[in-house]
Amino acid sequence: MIRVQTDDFDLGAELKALTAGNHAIGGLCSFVGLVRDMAGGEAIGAMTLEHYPGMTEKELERIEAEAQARWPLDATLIIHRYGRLEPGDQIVLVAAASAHREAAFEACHFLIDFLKTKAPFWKLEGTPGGGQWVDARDSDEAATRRWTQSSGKAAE
Amino acid sequence: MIRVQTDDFDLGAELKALTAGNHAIGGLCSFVGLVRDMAGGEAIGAMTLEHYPGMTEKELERIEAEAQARWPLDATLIIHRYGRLEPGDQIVLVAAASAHREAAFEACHFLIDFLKTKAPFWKLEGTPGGGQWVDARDSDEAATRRWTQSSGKAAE
Amino acid sequence: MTAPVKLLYFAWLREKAGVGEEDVQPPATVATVAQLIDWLETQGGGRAEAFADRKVVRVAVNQEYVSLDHPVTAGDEVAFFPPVTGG
Amino acid sequence: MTAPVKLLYFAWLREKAGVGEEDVQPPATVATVAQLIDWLETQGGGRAEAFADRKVVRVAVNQEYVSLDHPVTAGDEVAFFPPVTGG
Repeated sequence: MIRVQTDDFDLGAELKALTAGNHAIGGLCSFVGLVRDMAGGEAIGAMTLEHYPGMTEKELERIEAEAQARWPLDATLIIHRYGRLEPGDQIVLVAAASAHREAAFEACHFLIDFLKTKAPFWKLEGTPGGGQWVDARDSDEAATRRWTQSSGKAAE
Repeated sequence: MIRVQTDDFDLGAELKALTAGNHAIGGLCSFVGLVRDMAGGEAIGAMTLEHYPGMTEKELERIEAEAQARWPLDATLIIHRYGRLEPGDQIVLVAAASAHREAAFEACHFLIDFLKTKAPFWKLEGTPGGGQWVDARDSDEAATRRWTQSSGKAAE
Repeated sequence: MTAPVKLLYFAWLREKAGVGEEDVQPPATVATVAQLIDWLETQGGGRAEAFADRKVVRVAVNQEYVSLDHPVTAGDEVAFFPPVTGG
Repeated sequence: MTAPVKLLYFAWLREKAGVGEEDVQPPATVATVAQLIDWLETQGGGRAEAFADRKVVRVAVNQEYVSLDHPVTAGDEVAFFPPVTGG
């Protein structure tokens, strides 16, 4: 399931709902991204997340479908917020549930890595000097590439 | 923080508490292990988790300290239950929060992999044929070994 | 082309171009994304500045990532944006 | 030895040995974990059966994992158990 919204989400309720009633699930891995108050040594006030309505949902659905195709998963969830967010606010939640823990971990990791380089969101950080568009990081590209160089993570 | 208890835990409240008030945290990765109703094709009723009081706490603290030494973490949590558990029940929660998502993911993965082969817990599964002690899995040993062969995960 | 091409600009590309969304009628010689950008650079505003470094411009046609040699036809939705930074 | 050695058995080792916890006074010739097990196998109950396959017996002395050649001294807490299966 994917959701794109301005509202905050209830982490505990979302995770509970993901596994509720399915006793085939042995492991649930989740990742929450939060707004930091510092970036590159500079203090950050509020942040604004812009996105591309329509394409965002398509990309998130594609990423989720790809994870479902790669690993034996019982449930997956992607929630991404947009609009104005304050330090400490939740930005994104990705989660994967499976009979087996490795599948849950790898799929969850895959979901956030792909989301980071494929989903059309852009962060505008409010710094003392004014709004600053966040630059994409090479490390995010590298994190995505490792999933495309082999069927899983090579060393595992 | 580590906790060993018979009581269930509130996943959402535990995760919230882990990041509350710390705006340096950019990512929170967590893993929950749940009781499955099937194992090796056989239906499972309730399960009983036995542990070694005293050594369990020492091992969990050691594993947590090792994760803190390896990655720049703002918070970590291990909760492990023992006693009688039903299918769908939460068994274990491990979580790691960091400024950076890779550190959170790797530390969380490390915590559960090490816990699986180091923490003195034993599962007795209730099957139609009676109680059956769960066998250790080679794949768990392999998962632990990969963290000891290099400082991180080699392919990343 | 008959129907217009719908353009969308996001993040700093929107700010530099000075426009978030516009319908354009490029000349018939415009057949690819690269040719569309060439033509847009002649259309004033901040468009030339927005496209100055094409290496950092990502393009989606009809909400799918494409490369600069991808065809553009009447009725398409073409979006320009910097590398994404969500998550 | 003067003080007893405290033994703990867990999971199927406890069931096979037929005892969960006991204080023992091994002879002075018992200096290592392996020698302690050798001696326990002569002490009746299900102990010999519990230790039949030593490859699957894990040992902790004073709550730290040790190998079979680790020393055992008076007052130690020695625990025997199968490979762990929590998580």
